[in-house]
Amino acid sequence: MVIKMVHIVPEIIKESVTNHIKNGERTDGRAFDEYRDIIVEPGVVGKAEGSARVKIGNTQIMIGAKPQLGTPFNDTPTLGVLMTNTELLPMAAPNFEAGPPDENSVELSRVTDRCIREGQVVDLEKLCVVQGEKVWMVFLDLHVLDYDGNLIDAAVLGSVAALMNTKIPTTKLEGDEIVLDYDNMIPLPINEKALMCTFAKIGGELLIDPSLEEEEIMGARLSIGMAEDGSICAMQIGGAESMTKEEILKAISIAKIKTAELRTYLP
Amino acid sequence: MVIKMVHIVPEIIKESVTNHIKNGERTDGRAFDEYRDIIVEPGVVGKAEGSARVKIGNTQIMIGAKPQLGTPFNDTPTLGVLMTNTELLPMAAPNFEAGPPDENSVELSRVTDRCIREGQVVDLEKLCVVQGEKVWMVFLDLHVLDYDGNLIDAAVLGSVAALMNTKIPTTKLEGDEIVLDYDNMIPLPINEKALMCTFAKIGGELLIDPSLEEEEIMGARLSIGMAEDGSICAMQIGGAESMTKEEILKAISIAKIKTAELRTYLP
Amino acid sequence: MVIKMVHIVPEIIKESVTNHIKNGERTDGRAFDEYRDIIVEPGVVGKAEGSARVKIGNTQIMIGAKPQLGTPFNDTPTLGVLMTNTELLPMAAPNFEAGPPDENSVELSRVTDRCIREGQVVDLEKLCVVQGEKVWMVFLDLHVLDYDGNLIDAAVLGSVAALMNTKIPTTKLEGDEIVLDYDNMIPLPINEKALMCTFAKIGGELLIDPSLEEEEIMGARLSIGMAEDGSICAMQIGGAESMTKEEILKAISIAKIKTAELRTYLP
Amino acid sequence: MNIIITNNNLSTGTETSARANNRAFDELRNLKIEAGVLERADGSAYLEMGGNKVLAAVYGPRELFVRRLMQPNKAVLRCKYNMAPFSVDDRKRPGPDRRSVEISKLTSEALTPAVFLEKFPRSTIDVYIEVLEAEGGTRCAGITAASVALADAGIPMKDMVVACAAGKSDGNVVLDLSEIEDKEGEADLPIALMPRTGEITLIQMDGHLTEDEFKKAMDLAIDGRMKINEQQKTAIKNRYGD
Amino acid sequence: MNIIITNNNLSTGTETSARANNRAFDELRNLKIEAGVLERADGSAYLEMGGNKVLAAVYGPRELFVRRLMQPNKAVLRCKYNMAPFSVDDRKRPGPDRRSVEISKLTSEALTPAVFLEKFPRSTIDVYIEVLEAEGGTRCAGITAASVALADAGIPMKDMVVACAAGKSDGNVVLDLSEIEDKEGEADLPIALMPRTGEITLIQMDGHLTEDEFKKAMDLAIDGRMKINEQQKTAIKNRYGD
Amino acid sequence: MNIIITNNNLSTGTETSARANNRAFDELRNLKIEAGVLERADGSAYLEMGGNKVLAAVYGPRELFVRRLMQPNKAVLRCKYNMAPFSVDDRKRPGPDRRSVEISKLTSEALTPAVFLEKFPRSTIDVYIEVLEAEGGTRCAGITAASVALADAGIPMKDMVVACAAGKSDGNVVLDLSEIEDKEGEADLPIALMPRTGEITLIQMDGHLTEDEFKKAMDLAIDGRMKINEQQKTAIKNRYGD
Repeated sequence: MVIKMVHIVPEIIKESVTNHIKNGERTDGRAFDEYRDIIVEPGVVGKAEGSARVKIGNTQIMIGAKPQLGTPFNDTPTLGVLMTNTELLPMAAPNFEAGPPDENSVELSRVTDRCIREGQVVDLEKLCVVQGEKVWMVFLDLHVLDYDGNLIDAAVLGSVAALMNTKIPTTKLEGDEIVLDYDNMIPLPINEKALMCTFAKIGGELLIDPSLEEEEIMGARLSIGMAEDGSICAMQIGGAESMTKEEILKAISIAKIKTAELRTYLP
Repeated sequence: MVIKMVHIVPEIIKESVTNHIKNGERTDGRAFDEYRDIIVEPGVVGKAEGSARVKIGNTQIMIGAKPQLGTPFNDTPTLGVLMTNTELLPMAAPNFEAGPPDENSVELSRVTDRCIREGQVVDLEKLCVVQGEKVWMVFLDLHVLDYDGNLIDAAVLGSVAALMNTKIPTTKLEGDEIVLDYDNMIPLPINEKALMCTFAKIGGELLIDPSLEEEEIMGARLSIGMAEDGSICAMQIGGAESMTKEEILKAISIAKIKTAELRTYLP
Repeated sequence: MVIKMVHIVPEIIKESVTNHIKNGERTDGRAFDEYRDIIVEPGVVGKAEGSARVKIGNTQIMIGAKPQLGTPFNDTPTLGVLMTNTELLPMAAPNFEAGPPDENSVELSRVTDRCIREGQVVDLEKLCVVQGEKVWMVFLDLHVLDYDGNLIDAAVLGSVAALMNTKIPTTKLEGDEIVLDYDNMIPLPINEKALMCTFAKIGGELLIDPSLEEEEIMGARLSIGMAEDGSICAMQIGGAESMTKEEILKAISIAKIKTAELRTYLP
Repeated sequence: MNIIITNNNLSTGTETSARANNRAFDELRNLKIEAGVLERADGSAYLEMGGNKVLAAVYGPRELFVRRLMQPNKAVLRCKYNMAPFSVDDRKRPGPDRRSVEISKLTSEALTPAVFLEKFPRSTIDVYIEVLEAEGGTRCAGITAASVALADAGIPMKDMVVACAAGKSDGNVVLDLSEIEDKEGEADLPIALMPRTGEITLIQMDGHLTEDEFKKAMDLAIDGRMKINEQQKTAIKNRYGD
Repeated sequence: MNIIITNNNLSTGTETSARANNRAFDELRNLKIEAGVLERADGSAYLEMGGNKVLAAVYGPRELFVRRLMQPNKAVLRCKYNMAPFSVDDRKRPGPDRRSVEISKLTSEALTPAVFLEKFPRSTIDVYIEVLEAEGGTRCAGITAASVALADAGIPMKDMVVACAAGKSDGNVVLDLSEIEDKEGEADLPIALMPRTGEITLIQMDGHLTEDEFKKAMDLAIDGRMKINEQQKTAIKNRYGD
Repeated sequence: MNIIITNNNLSTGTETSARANNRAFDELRNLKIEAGVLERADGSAYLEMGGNKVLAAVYGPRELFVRRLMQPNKAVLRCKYNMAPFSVDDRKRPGPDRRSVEISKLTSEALTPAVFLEKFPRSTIDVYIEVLEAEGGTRCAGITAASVALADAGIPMKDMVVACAAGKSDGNVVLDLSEIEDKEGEADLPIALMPRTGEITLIQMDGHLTEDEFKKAMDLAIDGRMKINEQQKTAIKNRYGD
């Protein structure tokens, strides 16, 4: 995916949206700490061992999980592997173009991957089959279908839903042979439901779940990944402006409430 | 290969050529069902185990076949493998550019490959050495040197000639060893001589073997692959216009005669 | 690396520099057979098993050598392997761009590689661990940091320095096992210190060690690789003009003296 | 280390002798089309046909930035057909392969005759097809869906384009081959046509058919077109009302 | 054929319980910065921090040839972060990977708030960071060095940008994690900020921190900024005199 | 599973002590050149030298679309040297590799001094060389053929360019090394020159030669140039008559 042309927002629109926000109003009428409508549909793709479709407002991502046996990394011989890939499809926005992942899709993949890995969503130790030789690798493919802002929260929410929905065959070691019993599929071992909550800073205010219109004028973006106990497992700032320490601490306290709320959409 | 610039044919030339054809005349004086001069020269490259140079009019392709031992595909463990690759060389036309295969060369490779594979030109079962482990893979490389229209018919004709010309070493299994006897080379096992005949639709008429001039103004292109018994093994439509059922059936009956004619150029 | 824009030197500057040279003067005051200041610093990167930083005038290259066990080439089963790669970094010049190696960096890699390989700088036979199966491969990475002309001489000089500085573990064969003893590191076996001396032809004169200013106006470039006994191991002409036989023979006799001089900068 | 797979649910070759679900030889699989399923795209459609799930989106007519593709007297219609990595049993590596490059070219040629491109000189109409789940016949499913997405985008067309494969499976000439029928069958013949006139905009074949079998297969596809076209029209009607 | 490695010099995990060289929890590793080390670049800086060796170079403001990136009212600040193949224990394949693509983006965003880009509409400022040797914290080292290179190039800035990681290692919240502390530690929190105002231009985290630990780590990084900034200023002073 | 190859026809190293076919040390292999062998190209030539089969084609002078390569006061001469996958014993993967990139650059530099490029400012002359079969010395064969193709295209030239390798094989300095002499020999010295003046436009060397041996090899190549040039002229004469 290559972004074809920087979308330049006219100054007059930028000012008008910013002024609304300074007056406490978002153009779509939401409160600053209010998500758009959320839909999570697990199990939508029959050929994927795990899948989910997630919508936050008009943003829509399809996520598929495909486990396969592979070799563990040298420095983690007893752990399964999670591989995250994102396609910002050219159908998702008029300025997305087909091509290899650009910096935006790479960042989305890596932020999602970190939140899920550091949040220990999947118990990777249980995915080890033969130490140093064979482990389950789970390929998580994020297919972005419709882009209307806040891809990060949708990506993480949908990924966790897809992983919760994923099944692998019962795997046994018999002598020198690995027996994969596809007649007895078991769910992936899920430890934790770490999720992310994203803030946009516009006109000095912090809003959660920015729409595309808001993203295009936001100064900075802050995404916070949280485990169920409210501890922090990932964080990522983005955008051309800075944030203060106080803003970050405020965002953390809001994220605690909102990730818990997001978690209710999981099955 | 990347086509550098769409060649736009002036409307006036387009009209003039079309009018000629409506009057039953081609600019080079051929009948509608007449091929240009055809030359097939097998064995032109000493280092290739099989090769042929084919000319249809000024269109010229050099084809090399190189067999090597490899692993069969998972779903066909007892079959040898045919791999077809096309290079539309920048020397072949002023608007071809060096680069990875574009959609035109990919289509040419795939159409050629399908005609030869589905027409069962090579007896792939005889290319199996050890089931599921080692089979002969034949790399067929199409090197397009001069482009004056109708690459498909030339590609298939030359490929069949090159395969008929290909030799592999006698291959024996002795215990746990594969013995390749290069002192006793044998021809590839050839089953069938499936060939293709291509039609251009211009001004409502069907012409075979379109020249470049005709290709540039044709509305639709239809290629029909036929086995020696007149059965159909491949078909491919191309171009920006449509064809009727009647035109397709008429083309099939002409192709039956013309592929038999083409077959006489094979050694 | 892709060169973004051909740097066009104004005719007036070209003429002025050329006239100076015709009068026996270089713009930086050097004699025609005089190198700029040379600095060779071996061992500058702790994580590389061998390294060197080389400066010739303002041209600056960092070279790292990393040995690893690998498979020998089919046609040289008893020889270790040397792999040379060059990055013309975008920081090195305003018209260098990030990207895969272009023809200039490929040529630099290949000339350096040939001089070192044909000059038999490293005793590749001693890098064989198990014939046909395991040999030491040395990856030589040339990181061009600052480009002010004459990359070839700097690249070869720095590469030889880095190789002389390279250590590999003592390698023993015990039964079916290869034991790598990192507690006893030994230097790479060095046979020879082959170096290169490069000439620019400007206004009919031959100058050694051309600066960037001189390279931009030179007609032809000649690089001569020489072993310690004055025999020739590599040669490469470049540029848009020709040279005479007499010029080449004269350059060889100068190169004999100057490569000996360069050799004194090696540790 | 060997890997042993036990799986009693795998379908075996013998089961294909009758069509799955007792389908008649000229019967289509279940077909469902919905128009206007995406927000950003100018037009879009979602299609299920048997186990296939396909999404099509259209952008344009819009400015064409690639000058070398520009046509002075009409728009170009470009198509990208892509399979999601999770749409097939063994994960597909992302990005185009030779198969998808060829299908993209053919799809664009299959749709082109139906669109009034000459109304939009120097511009482009971009069609994107995403296969979300594949079960035999995705190129036809993509063309059928793309045609609805073009209509949803308000692109002026002579007719919609309908696509369906006929073929030969287990000795019989049948319509709309499923994945297993395609894989184990003797011939596959995808056809795209404009239902009103019956003009054919795509035909491909691989396998082995006599001239008579070919005619029969072609007729099956031609006769099946109206049912598919009904669903296309319904999808547009449901989106915009009558 | 097995390969056995004997190496008594390898550090073991148990050695991390105390910080190497008895560093205090809020103590930076040795830091050395030199400005103006390259001839061709408009500005440059070389930085050593612990075992890290990083080179930064700046070209610009200059004409931007990629029209689709152009901003009508300001310059764009582009960054390429790259690791030399010989900078790490196992040779890194040349060219960008996903990690370096992400770090390049973040570095450009970390530097952008400090630069008066609006002074140079339609142009570009290009920052190149080369990691010559890596020992934990190279993204922060690169940002700190790049800031000096921008100053050396005479680019007008509100403030320099200083970067440093805090984190949790062996149960303790500490400043400026070394490679081994990062690898075996519980959390890594790289932060970039403008020292004068304390505004944060980059924050990333991975690992596991309670809210309190997070606050403590963030404060460590904020408090450590001045020491780094002193070195930056010294580098510029040494280059140009007072 | 081991693979055993039996092949009594393989040449062995000891056979090189005498040159194949009793060639004298200063004797060229069989050489055959034909001009005007392609229809579309502006100029073309086919050359056989020993077992080498090489095709060269020229397009231009024509418009140069890559603005960054454009020269305001002359044409650029670009060259692409390529080996067909079937031209060598082990199939070569299609597309450029480092060897062909270097040879392309050198070939373009070897031809450039002979062409009156200043007659065609801002344009390009494109030379394409295809090695159809390789048997030692393809870069020289390509240059010799390309020169005929340039003449066939009517490009104004000072002189043709002739190329041939000398070298050292089995202890002797010899002209025009065959594949086996090159592979098992001690040195290879490809030279391109303009026959009229003897000016050298390409020289490369690898191997090991004393200064005296180098001189001898260079003289062999220089002396051999006229025979090759005769063939070039004959090819053009045969094409266009006297």
